[in-house]
Amino acid sequence: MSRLKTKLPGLDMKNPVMPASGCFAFGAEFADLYDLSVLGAAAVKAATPEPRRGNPVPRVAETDSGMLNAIGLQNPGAKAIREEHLGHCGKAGIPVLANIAGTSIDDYCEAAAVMAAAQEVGALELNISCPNVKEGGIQFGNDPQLAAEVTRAVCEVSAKPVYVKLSPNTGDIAAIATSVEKAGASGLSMINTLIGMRLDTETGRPVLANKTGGLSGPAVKPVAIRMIYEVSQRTDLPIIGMGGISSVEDIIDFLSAGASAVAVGTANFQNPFICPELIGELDEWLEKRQISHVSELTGRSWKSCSVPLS
Amino acid sequence: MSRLKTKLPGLDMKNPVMPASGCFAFGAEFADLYDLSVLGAAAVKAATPEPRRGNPVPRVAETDSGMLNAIGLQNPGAKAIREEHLGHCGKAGIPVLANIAGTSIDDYCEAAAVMAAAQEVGALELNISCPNVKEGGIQFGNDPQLAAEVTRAVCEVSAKPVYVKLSPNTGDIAAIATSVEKAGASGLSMINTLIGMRLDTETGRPVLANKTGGLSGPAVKPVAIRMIYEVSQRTDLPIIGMGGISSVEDIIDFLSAGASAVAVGTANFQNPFICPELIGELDEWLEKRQISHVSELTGRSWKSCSVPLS
Amino acid sequence: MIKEKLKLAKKEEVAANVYKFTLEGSHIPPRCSPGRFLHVQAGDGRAMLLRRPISISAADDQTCVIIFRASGAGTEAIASVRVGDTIDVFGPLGSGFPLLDDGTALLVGGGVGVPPLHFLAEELVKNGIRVKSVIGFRSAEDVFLADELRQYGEVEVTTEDGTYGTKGYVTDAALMNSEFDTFYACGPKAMLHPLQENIEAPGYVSLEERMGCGIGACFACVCDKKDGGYVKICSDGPVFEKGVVQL
Amino acid sequence: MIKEKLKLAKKEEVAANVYKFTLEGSHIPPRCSPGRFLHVQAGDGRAMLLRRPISISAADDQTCVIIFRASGAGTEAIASVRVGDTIDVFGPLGSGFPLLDDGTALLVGGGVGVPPLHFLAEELVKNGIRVKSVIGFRSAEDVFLADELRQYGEVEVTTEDGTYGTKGYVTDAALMNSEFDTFYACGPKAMLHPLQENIEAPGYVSLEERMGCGIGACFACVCDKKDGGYVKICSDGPVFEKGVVQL
Ligand SMILES: Cc1cc2nc3c(=O)[nH]c(=O)nc-3n(C[C@H](O)[C@H](O)[C@H](O)COP(=O)(O)OP(=O)(O)OC[C@H]3O[C@@H](n4cnc5c(N)ncnc54)[C@H](O)[C@@H]3O)c2cc1C
Ligand SMILES: Cc1cc2nc3c(=O)[nH]c(=O)nc-3n(C[C@H](O)[C@H](O)[C@H](O)COP(=O)(O)OP(=O)(O)OC[C@H]3O[C@@H](n4cnc5c(N)ncnc54)[C@H](O)[C@@H]3O)c2cc1C
Ligand SMILES: Cc1cc2nc3c(=O)[nH]c(=O)nc-3n(C[C@H](O)[C@H](O)[C@H](O)COP(=O)(O)O)c2cc1C
Ligand SMILES: Cc1cc2nc3c(=O)[nH]c(=O)nc-3n(C[C@H](O)[C@H](O)[C@H](O)COP(=O)(O)O)c2cc1C
Ligand code: FES
Ligand code: FES
Repeated sequence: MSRLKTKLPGLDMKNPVMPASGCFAFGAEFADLYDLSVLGAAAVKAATPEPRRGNPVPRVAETDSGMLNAIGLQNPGAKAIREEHLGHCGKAGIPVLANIAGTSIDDYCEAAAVMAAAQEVGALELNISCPNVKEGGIQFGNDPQLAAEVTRAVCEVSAKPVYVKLSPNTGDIAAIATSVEKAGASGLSMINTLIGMRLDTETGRPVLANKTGGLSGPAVKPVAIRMIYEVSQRTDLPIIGMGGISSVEDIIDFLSAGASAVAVGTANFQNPFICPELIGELDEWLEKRQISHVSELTGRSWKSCSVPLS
Repeated sequence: MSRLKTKLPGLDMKNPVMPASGCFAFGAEFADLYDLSVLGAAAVKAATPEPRRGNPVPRVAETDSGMLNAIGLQNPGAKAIREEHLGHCGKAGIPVLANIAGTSIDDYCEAAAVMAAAQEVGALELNISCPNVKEGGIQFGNDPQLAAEVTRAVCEVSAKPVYVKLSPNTGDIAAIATSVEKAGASGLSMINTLIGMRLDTETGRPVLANKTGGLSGPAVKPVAIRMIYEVSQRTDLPIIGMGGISSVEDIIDFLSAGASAVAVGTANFQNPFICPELIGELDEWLEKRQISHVSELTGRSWKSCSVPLS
Repeated sequence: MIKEKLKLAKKEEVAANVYKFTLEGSHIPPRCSPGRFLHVQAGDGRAMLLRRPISISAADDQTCVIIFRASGAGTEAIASVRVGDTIDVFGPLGSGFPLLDDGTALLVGGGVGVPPLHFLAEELVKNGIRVKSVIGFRSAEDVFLADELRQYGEVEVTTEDGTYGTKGYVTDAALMNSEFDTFYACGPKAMLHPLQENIEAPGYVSLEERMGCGIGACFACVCDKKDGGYVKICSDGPVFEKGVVQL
Repeated sequence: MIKEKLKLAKKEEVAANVYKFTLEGSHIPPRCSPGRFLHVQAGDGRAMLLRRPISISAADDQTCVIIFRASGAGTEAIASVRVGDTIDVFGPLGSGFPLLDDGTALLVGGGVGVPPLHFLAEELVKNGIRVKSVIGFRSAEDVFLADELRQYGEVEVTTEDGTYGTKGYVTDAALMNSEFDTFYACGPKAMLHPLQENIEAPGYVSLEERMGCGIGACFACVCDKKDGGYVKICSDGPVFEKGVVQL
């Protein structure tokens, strides 16, 4: 499977496939199902400086080919995560992409400093795009200035490379991307969830206690693909692509759009074995087409000199 | 069916259901299938001042619970539309909501003046959100200032009320909405399509000749619902809601979110008889629950004093 | 835990819109026990992404029974599966009811909370426990599992409209009982709350919540504990000892 | 035009991944004629919204035949429908082939462009026309309808790899013929182009394009005309007289 080896800033990966933040907790539950060491990396649940209780339930709702979540960044706090929760990934020898959230720049920096100091952590993933908390988070994702500020501040306190996780809830995602690139980001993760809502038809009231939630799953894939297509042509940063991946064809599409690695979120709920399955299928897909390395696919949707594949 | 009667600026409707712009052309094709006079109104295809040829094919692609289109505003030009194409709706006696597009403020005004002068036209629908043409259109939809300018200019040349069709491809749709409200809009249509892309997995190339297209269908419904929920609480304008409607429950949800009428787009392709079917089902839905008028549903997702329904 | 396609061997409509599915497979999930559940895929999984949690109502090495109400798009799709076709299930998930090994038990269930009690009654009786069940439904046409439960002991049925058994709510009927050592209850929070607050004997409650993963990884299904902290219903539960969770 | 659920009465795999469906209904779309198509719903229509255009390959008052290759998610879902179940179709749509009423005809089809030619041959022969068909496939396992077409006249089959009939492209074989009054062709643009440009006799070409509505309302399927202007393939076509459209 050497054709799958993928090296990105801070992430030395056997393959370009990882579970997405918030859909894998810290790996303990999945370690009961399969050997985590097959994964390229693991994007773990968002860490905030202090423990957070999250939102009231219901926290999830189904939509056509998608789902809404409003977990609200429940987590035991950065310190507890570092000390008690990274063992499963550590033991498996896979690099952790540590998702960082907060409601102010200080918050982000505090959580970032704690997580960056963990040995298991290969890189940070700055979540400036969580739609599910009252304040903080998402407004950073819709303002190039603010996004750059928080990125710069976090890069200063982090010895590890910083990926910025972009929000699709913006009119000009490339502007945010180029702005955080200048501010020192080493990579991008995209996309986080689209803000959405589901109502109970009989009562007319929102299903989620938080009212709005983040839309994920195959429904958002076309949005993710076009954003990666656009951003990958406007920055030099490597992109971890996500948004509705549930098949090997989806992975190929994200790479073709411009991603260098991918994350699988919602699909883990439908099929908890999906990450190892997709890694196997990705290798077969490449082998069948005699593609010597997965990185050849990156950006072929727009690269004019792309390798003819068939 | 008097419980369905809906009166909005310029649109005196038997019921709050109309086909959405671009999915119904000017009605001729549907007039072969059913009696157009059952419709509340008809949002017809976008008119530009000059005829437009549109984009190369392929112009549509399927996505999970959605579709992408990049028609590119093909139309015979405002004058030809007014003179040759409004007869079917006119004969049926249903008010036309005339969709207006352009690449500059002058363009919009020119098309608006022509269409507003048509007797069949009840109101204009200012499309500042078409993602499928190279220049013009969508940038107006992502900038409160520009959106207000074009609205103001069009209102000046139009004797008929102006609805502004908002783009979901923006980080703050309420800002656009309040801005066009101040500029003189009489109503809002929302949402237009989300920008998306589909790749051919084997070749890695975009399926659509235009590369990107507009995402519509049930996949986008949660995005539409939350935007209408938000905007309806921030403006006093009536809202025509759309985005993925394909069942009577969907209609109820859009009304509950804050819409006063709804438009059905993509679903016409799957079931060309859907508009009359939904109108019948809507009446039954209300009757079964003894709701005396459909307008009681508008905004009940957020109205604190909403009528208890069950 | 396994993810497997099980064959629908038998399908019965046991009450209005309530289906009993007997599933078969070479890999019937091991460790099925009363109170645990299967996470069931609805339809082809393309339009409906989330699995539906359904309790195990009976199980042996070759078969496994679920009973569910077709009440929404997903359960309706599951109900439309034809005999001979397969259903994609993941499980068994969660922790089950701890089983008494002597004494008497009161089982309380409302609507679709009744299915796990059937499995529970069977296992308790195997352990030599005397079992009484109090189960509640809306109306006569909704009643199911009453006869099956009678195999294991006394059964009292309540219906809200009085068309079958005692008229009234299952909680009221349940609270009239006092001669038991342990109670076991399954149903909506509104039903569990008065039981947890008013029954003096020890007991267990089984909760429902909307779920994502079903295995404790997504934090969709948390519930506050009375003493602070929280539990995840899918993996720490769905069964909790009386007094642990806030209802 | 109707939108109707037709019953799948008979299902045959006539070549590798190519299915022949005989559909039955009390409302078989009237006015089925060669070259017209049905707009077929794939799956339950929740994840896949767009209908698939499939040509009518034969029809009478009670039945209607379609032949299609399962080549993508939608056609695979249609191929998985079981005998006795129903398929939601809308049609017949489009305009068909104008039928000669004397003389001789050359029919040219490639792959899934062959099905409408079967219906066409039947109708032409009824009109007293002498028919020759030239049909092309990739390989022997892909060949279908060759025997059926032989009922109506001479048939020449080409395969790209030479495993059946003449080795080569269907266009080359077709262009070797000159003894006919009218040609009728159906297939991808790349096949139609050389025919339209090189055949001197009058003729008709049937085009494919990705469709939305199928009735002329969405402008998904436009094609430029040679003399300026455009046509909509779904409603103005799919059949056009030679020389009208740019290929
Ligand atoms: C541990 C557990 C065991 C259960 N056992 C049974 C059983 O044995 N028999 C039975 O009939 N029902 C049981 N339920 C309830 C069952 O899961 C829901 O009725 C079902 O999920 C509703 O799905 P739907 O497609 O009909 O509804 P929809 O409204 O279409 O569902 C939309 C989403 O909401 C979720 N949802 C809706 N209602 C509930 C609910 N009450 N609980 C959890 N999720 C819900 C669905 O799973 C889905 O994700 C159980 C629930 C839990 C948590
Ligand atoms: C007028 C007409 C008649 C046809 N008759 C036949 C026939 O008799 N037998 C047969 O096998 N095929 C026929 N086709 C082609 C058939 O429509 C496509 O093979 C089919 O739509 C592919 O769907 P899919 O789900 O397999 O592919 P997917 O790739 O999953 O389809 C995705 C989308 O692209 C569209 N699409 C993909 N390929 C084509 C294509 N070649 N033409 C039009 N749309 C396409 C699909 O309809 C769908 O909307 C005809 C096409 C047209 C336009
Ligand atoms: C239940 C759930 C929880 C999530 N939590 C987080 C989170 O804590 N931090 C974050 O950056 N993204 C979070 N996400 C977003 C995902 O990481 C991912 O960006 C998004 O879901 C799109 O991918 P998908 O369609 O494969 O799920 C969460 C998503 C889901 C469904
Ligand atoms: C094929 C197609 C063409 C469209 N053309 C227009 C248009 O000309 N003007 C416009 O304002 N919206 C246009 N739209 C957007 C629809 O009017 C509608 O806002 C959108 O599709 C969401 O609704 P739906 O999900 O019900 O389709 C078009 C949509 C489709 C699918
Ligand atoms: S459902 Fe995911 S934690 Fe319980
Ligand atoms: S498919 Fe809609 S116009 Fe032809």
